[in-house]
Amino acid sequence: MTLMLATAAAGLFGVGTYLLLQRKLSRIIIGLSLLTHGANILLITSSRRGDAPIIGAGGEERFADPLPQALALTAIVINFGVAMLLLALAYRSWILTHDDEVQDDVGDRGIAKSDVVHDEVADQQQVIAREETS
Amino acid sequence: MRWLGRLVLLVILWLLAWGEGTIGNVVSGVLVGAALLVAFPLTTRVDRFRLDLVAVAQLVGHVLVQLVSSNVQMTREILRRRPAVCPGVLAHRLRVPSEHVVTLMTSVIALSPGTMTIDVSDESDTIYVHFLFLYDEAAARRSLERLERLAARAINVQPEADSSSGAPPSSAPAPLDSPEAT
Amino acid sequence: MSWLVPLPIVLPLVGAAVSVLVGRSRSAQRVVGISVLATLVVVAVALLVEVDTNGTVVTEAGGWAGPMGITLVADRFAAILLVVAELTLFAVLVYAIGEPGAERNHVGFQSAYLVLAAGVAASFLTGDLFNLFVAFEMMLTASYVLLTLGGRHDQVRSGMTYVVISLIASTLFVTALAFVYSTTGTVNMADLAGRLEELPPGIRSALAVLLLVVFGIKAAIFPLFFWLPDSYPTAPSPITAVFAGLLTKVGVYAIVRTQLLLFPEETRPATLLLVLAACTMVVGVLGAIAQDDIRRILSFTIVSQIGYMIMGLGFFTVAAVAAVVFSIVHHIVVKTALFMIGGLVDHAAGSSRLSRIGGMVRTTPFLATLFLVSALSLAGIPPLSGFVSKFALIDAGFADRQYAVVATSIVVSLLTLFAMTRIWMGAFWSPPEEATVAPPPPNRSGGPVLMVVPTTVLVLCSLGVAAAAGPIYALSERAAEDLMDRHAYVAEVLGP
Amino acid sequence: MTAATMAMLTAAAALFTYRLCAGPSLADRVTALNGLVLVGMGGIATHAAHTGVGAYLPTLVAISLVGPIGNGMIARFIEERQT
Amino acid sequence: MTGELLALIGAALVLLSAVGVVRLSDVLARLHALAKASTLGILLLLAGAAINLHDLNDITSVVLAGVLHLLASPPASNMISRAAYLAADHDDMTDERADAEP
Amino acid sequence: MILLLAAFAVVGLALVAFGARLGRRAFLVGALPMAATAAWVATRLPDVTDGTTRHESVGWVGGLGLAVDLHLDGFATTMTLIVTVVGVAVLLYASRYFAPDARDLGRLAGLLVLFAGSMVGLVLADHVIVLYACWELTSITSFLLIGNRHDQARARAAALHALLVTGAGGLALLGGLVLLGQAAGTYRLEGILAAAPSGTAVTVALVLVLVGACTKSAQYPFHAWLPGAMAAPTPVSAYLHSATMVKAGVFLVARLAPVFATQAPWRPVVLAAGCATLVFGGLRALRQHDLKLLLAFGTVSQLGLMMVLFGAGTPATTTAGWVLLIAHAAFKCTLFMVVGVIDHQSGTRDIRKLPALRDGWRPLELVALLALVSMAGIPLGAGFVAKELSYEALDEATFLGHEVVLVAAIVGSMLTVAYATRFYTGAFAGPRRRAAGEPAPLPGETHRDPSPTTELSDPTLPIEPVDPVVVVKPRAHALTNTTAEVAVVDPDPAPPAPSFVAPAAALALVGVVLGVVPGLGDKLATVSLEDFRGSVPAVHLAVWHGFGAPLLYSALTLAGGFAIWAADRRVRPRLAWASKVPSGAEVYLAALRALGIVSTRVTGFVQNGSLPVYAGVIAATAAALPVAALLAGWDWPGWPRLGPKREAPVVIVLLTAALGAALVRKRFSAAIFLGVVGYAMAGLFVLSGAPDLALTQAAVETLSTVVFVLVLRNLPERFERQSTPGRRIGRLLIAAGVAAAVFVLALTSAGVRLGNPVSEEMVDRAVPDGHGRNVVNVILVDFRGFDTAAEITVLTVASIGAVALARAGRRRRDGEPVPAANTEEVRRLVFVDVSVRVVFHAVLMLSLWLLFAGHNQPGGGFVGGLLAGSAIALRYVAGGIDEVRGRARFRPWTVLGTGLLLSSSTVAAPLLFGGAVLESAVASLDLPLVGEVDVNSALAFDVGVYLVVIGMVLMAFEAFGEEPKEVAPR
Ligand code: NA
Ligand code: NA
Repeated sequence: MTLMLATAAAGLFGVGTYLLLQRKLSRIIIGLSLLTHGANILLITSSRRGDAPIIGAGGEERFADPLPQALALTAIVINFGVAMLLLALAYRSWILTHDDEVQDDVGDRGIAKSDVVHDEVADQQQVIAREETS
Repeated sequence: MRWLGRLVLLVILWLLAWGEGTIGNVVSGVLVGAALLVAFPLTTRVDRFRLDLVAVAQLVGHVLVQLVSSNVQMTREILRRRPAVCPGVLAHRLRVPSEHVVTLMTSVIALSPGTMTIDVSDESDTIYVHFLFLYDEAAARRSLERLERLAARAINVQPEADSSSGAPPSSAPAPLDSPEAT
Repeated sequence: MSWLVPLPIVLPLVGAAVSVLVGRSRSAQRVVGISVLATLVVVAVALLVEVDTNGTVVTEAGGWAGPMGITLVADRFAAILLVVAELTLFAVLVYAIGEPGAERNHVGFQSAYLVLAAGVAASFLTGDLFNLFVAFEMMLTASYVLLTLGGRHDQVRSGMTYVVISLIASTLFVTALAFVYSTTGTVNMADLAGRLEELPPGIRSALAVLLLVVFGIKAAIFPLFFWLPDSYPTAPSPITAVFAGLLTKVGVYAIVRTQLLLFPEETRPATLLLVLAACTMVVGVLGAIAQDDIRRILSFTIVSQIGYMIMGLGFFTVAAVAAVVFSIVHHIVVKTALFMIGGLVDHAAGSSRLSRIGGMVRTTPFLATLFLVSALSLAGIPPLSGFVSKFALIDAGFADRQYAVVATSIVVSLLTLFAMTRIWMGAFWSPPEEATVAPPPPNRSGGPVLMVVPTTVLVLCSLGVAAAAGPIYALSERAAEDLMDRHAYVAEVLGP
Repeated sequence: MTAATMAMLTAAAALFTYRLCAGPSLADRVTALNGLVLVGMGGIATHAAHTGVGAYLPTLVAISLVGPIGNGMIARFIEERQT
Repeated sequence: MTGELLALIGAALVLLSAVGVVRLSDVLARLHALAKASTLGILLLLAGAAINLHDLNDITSVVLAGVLHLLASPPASNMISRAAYLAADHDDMTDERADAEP
Repeated sequence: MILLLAAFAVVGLALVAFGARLGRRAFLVGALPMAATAAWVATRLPDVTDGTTRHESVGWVGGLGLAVDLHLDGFATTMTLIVTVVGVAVLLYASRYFAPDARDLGRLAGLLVLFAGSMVGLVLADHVIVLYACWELTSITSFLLIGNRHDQARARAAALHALLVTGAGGLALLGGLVLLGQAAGTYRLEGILAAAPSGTAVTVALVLVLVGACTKSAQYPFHAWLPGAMAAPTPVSAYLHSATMVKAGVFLVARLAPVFATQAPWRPVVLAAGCATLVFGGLRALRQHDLKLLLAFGTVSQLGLMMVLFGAGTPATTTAGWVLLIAHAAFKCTLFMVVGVIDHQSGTRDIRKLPALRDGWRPLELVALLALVSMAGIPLGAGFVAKELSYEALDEATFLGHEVVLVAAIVGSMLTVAYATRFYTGAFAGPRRRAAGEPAPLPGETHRDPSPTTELSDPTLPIEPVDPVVVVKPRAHALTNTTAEVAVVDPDPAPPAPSFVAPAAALALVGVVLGVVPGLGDKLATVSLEDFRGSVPAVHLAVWHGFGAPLLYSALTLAGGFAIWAADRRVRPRLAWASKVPSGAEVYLAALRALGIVSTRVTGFVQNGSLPVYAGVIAATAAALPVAALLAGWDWPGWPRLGPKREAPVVIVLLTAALGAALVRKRFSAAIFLGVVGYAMAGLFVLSGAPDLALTQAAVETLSTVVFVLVLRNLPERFERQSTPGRRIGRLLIAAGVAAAVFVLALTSAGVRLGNPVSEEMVDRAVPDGHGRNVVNVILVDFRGFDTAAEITVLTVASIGAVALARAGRRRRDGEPVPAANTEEVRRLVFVDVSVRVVFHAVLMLSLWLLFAGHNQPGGGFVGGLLAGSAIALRYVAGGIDEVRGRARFRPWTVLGTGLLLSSSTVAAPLLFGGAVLESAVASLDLPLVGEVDVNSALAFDVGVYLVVIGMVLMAFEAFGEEPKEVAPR
């Protein structure tokens, strides 16, 4: 890890997070991609960097650690697949709404003003009120 | 036997990629290339051309000269205190319309700084070339004609009897048919 | 018997491939799916028996010994969860096939479902932290697909929330892995158990908390759970059922596994866990009370129940961890069953909103019974399995003198009971709303046979968990002892 | 001399980056992207020649192919937007 | 030495092209400028590298890259120039720095 | 005992499930297990009275100390007999009470049996958790029984009220019992009482247990649920809510009092609650017009007295309580049945509307009178014995405040006499007089019922139809559902059949017998007293206790009681304050309302449905918590070096482009910036010694850009500005926090590397064991091939999902993609077309080279597949989706499936040959001309990867490749 790469990773995370907190799915996708890039930088800098770990090309003692590379590669591939799925969501959203905006959940709307125990309270209020008049 | 030529090219590519001319590589190249050609056969219409090696060499020479001269010109322009360009578009109608000639021409045009293809007519008989320095329109036209000749010879193209591109264009596309200067 | 260990991962993968290839035939796909999962139920049971009698089974993928290669480790904890998971997956698959209109299921449904099964199994069995990430991704990607198959508007909307939040978790996971590798140079969990111990306390705690956050998102603990109630209810009911039952518990599994195995005692974030657990329980159950839709109520109770498990982990005693293991088993079965019942209600009444339905205790008395049993179990009413789970947690908590959080959990269980009675009264007792009188259900059992039978089987399983609570708790206790003994795990995997 | 080569490539990268940010049109940004890819190719080739390590040359081969593909794709859709 | 010189010239051309891309006033002119880098510049850089390399495999790779570049890049640049020309008086050309978020 | 409990469960469940077809006979079937239990207990009586306690135990959860421990001692015997004998009587009564064609009788009978089983289990429990379990089961069955008429909102609400109050108490009880058990080291009741633990935890535990007991036994201030529970059918009320279930709390207090009465919180709590309940219950009973409610409040009052007697815990008060327990069960159940009969025959139970009853009703009147005598504590009723004993015990007691308790008991008993008289005159004497020409309504009426003549035909209703004055909730079904069944009060009701009266008469006789020859109970009373207390002097129950203070108090009670009744007209209005004393009901309702408000507010606040908020909270948490943990024990490793200069330009380009992607307002521009970031990443990988990563990154980036652009071309060109400055600042703060956290964690973790990475072994073994020189590729396809197998599965599923989503609603029945109907010809550019044809095979050739060469140099299946995917992209560029579909001979699904099958089979196959999963095999072939060739099974795996990636790219074009004009919006 070098200061420069730590900065790069932090910067990618920062910008990625900024984009992630927006409402347009395309921006969110870009944000996630940036986050992934940041994470990959962290991965490849998590161990020794050096020459390409290909045996026979010489300099085995200066090899870069191959394992984080393999891990990062796997992560890249997985993110590629998932990004495609996210894009499909954006595409579908466009077909349905002509936008890729992430809408708020309708089920959560108005919960704060709803009266959930109305029935229970009202009915029992009635019973007690009857008792009073008896 | 078109596919044989293609196979040879593919095997050469294979050997270039492996970087070793071993028998194993040749054999595997032939196998892989053949498999590819079987899996994705060539289509009949467009892949009909023959390379004329001498003409190819002439074309390459022309391209190299063009490359150097246009690079020099471009460099001069870029480094001038106030870059002064004289852009314009020329429509060039091919003598012998052919998709391959068009492709080759546009590629060469693309490779030389100062020229670029803006469009090709649907019938593949007219190309529209954007010149950055269109000081001399006649010279520009001449160079395009020369390029067409060299290209046509290099791939030894025959006018295609069955192709729609053989017919002369009914009308030139409207917006791009004349040189324009800014 | 070590060849049994990879089967729950590999078989569904082969099945998924075959399923993709035979995509033209729904019935062929179903045969593949059913036979793979049926086999896996047997395999999982065999594995559990093997593990419980002869101890942890370790196998090395590719024959490469850990810590270099990926090891698959079936200990009691993993094997128990595997059995429950495969059983649930199997039951839900039957339910999904029995759902009317299942023949219109997308060609990708069965493949994605099998991949989900593989991902869940791999999450339980892997002994490698990076492989756990990959397993999670398998499971999650499949879940994204299953959640959005059909592409309805609400599915897309909730799919966005679900996928984006999950991807944040995945990215955090990779980040955590980078830090872990950076500090220790290994990703094998057994190896990590030894190496993390030597780290300076600051970075070690940071890693522990980071992993807690990563899995906490999946497990849906406060304040990381908000995505769950927005996304689960929109999926088709079988999908919701399997998500509700399994996926969060995979997160809990990962929390339990990583916190107990990877980190030494002095690193364990006990107080943090207890605070989060209390908040999770309370906010979750309040959310459940505030809802009108059965699936949303049930979704919030998932969150609330996760709080119980996290609380148990926060005690960090053998008894508490045993209680957590038992709770997970109980909760997977009951929650899946409840969501399946919710689907049946939806199917029979034409809606899952309490304000629109009613009177089902008469129209579908069998369904009412199934619901009542499951709901009371969830609320921890004795002698159902939920009670054993609740009692075990309370017992362990009081023994650990954690009175405040245990008291909270007791109050929450009352509120859970209230939330369940709201469903009972709204859907089953109250007269149906005239405006939305649904067509009478096809039969008294409340739905298509292939939907009702697996639901009933799961409810019976939950009763079985209660009846066999003794042996199951004893097993959980043995599993908890394994879990608390980090060095035994390390010795099993890496050799003494 | 390799250092000078690399320095010039770096300077070119800086200028292309400027154009990338400045735009103003999409075509300008694509041009800049193209330029950056070319700088990268040159950098890889020079680096390989300097160190004698050929490990990155397959990357070079791949970029020489896929770079233009990406550009072409973007160009196609810039154009599609106009019609 | 030859190789390094060729590479240096190539790099210089790439730099010049970059200067052009920055300095020239309209998009088509900038595209012309880029062609410098994408042809002679990169070819010289590759040639320089090929001369300096010793392993046959590596040399063939560099050659391969050059050939592929010559094959693939012209159609792509043609498409870009076509798009740029067609877009020239479209609002894609408007400066969007003006409305970028601060 | 366990067998009997099982019988209850089996019969109960069977009746619930199948009892419907039995009709009223279901109740008779239900009486069987009760009768059997009663008979069995009766046979055990000699043993019990000899002091033998029978124990039974079945293990349940050994690890938690849970077992079904039962014992049959004196008190358990007493309670079991009460529960079963009363139960048989109630079920016999019920079999006549309900109409033969009434609905749900099987369910009702089954629930009653289940309740009885729970209650028997409760009283037999020798394990506090078993006791708790049965306790909760009685709450649940009570809930279901109160809500029997669930069409009515009031019944539901009353059921819920009862459930929540008793459930809350139950949970308090559970907490208390666990604390108690842990303090005692056992959950066995006997063990706990033997250990007699003490301490703070036990004090808390006792308070909790008492709270539980008070809720169940309807003690002030938790009593309000009990009158509401009268919504249950009268037999249910008679059984659960007077004779048995409500005694559970008293029973528990009785069980624990011998040991814990002397501990600090016990007596103050119990006696205060009991006295308050005793007096207020009586006052409220006096004001009721509904006979059933009158009895209900009477029950509350009597439960208060029992609570006092048992809670005081002295042998004498306990004995008094024991007698009262039995007497109350007998007389209160009898009276409920009487009310039920009246209600059933006449259609009302309102004192003001009851018609005069003819002579045929005399037997019922006699039965009621016998029970009332007992209730009022008139000599020769069992209640008299109990009252005498109570007065005597309280008078002689020595605990603090016993005088106050005695006064409360006397006052409460006066009220009992008064409301007993009110019952008699209201039900029998009053109507007769009224019929004789005194129709004037009772004074002090505040009743505003506009339709006094109507009454619901359903005899189970405690109160009149909905009063419009108090209707709070105008929900449709609450009103409409019941109007069909309105009936008029029968002015001359037919007398009940003898069989209908018989069960009540039998119970009344029990009271008479106990009242006349109380000595019959001596032995059982003695052994009951000895439970947990050790031996006590034998108890002698008698009617005549000689002259003394108790007799005086009794006389005072009767005189005062009749006086109160006589002064009814003047006293009653003045007692109105009693019903205005805040009771638990208001608290319950307020709590429920508060719960509703809190739940909706909290949920509305945290669960606001907005993804950016969720993501922001998660990001902030993920940044803050680990850093906080880090700082708690921070060990700053020092600043690392800046890094090699050559990295600087790449990093600068990277960050600039990232910023550009964030700031730019056009989607396409953002995609281009993102592409630059990706290529810069590839550059970083080159500089980090990661050629495979660089190669992959470059290829992935290109294809990502292609797919991104394919989707973006549909979307609006620009992002509209929509966020407020506040939100933007919030985003910036979170983003900065995340960046800072990553920075700090990255530097800290980089500074503390321990030991050598495991990858050293990988480098060493790549060639000899992995048969490849490219270590990264060997890791991917061999050492960690398991990851890769999973990874391509992810790709497969993701592409399936993408196609499913993008083409949703455009599928044929079999789900195969269909070409869109209005496919528009893509304009072909000849130079692109020809170039692509020339290059296509070359690209595929190269992709295969990367695939095959990958094991020894950068490359591999994934990159190869991506390159082949680029060839597909080329075709797309040339001719659109039709070009891709037309020339690819293989369906995307097939390619995908084949690839996945190949890979997963390579993973699985070694298992068939006894190897480890994924174990690779290498075969050396000696081919002519070519020489020796190593064939590695890992290659097959890599080919699978290659195919999956190609399939995925094909799927991507399948998903997004159609021209936008083809896609119909909405
Ligand atoms: Na050019
Ligand atoms: Na309802």
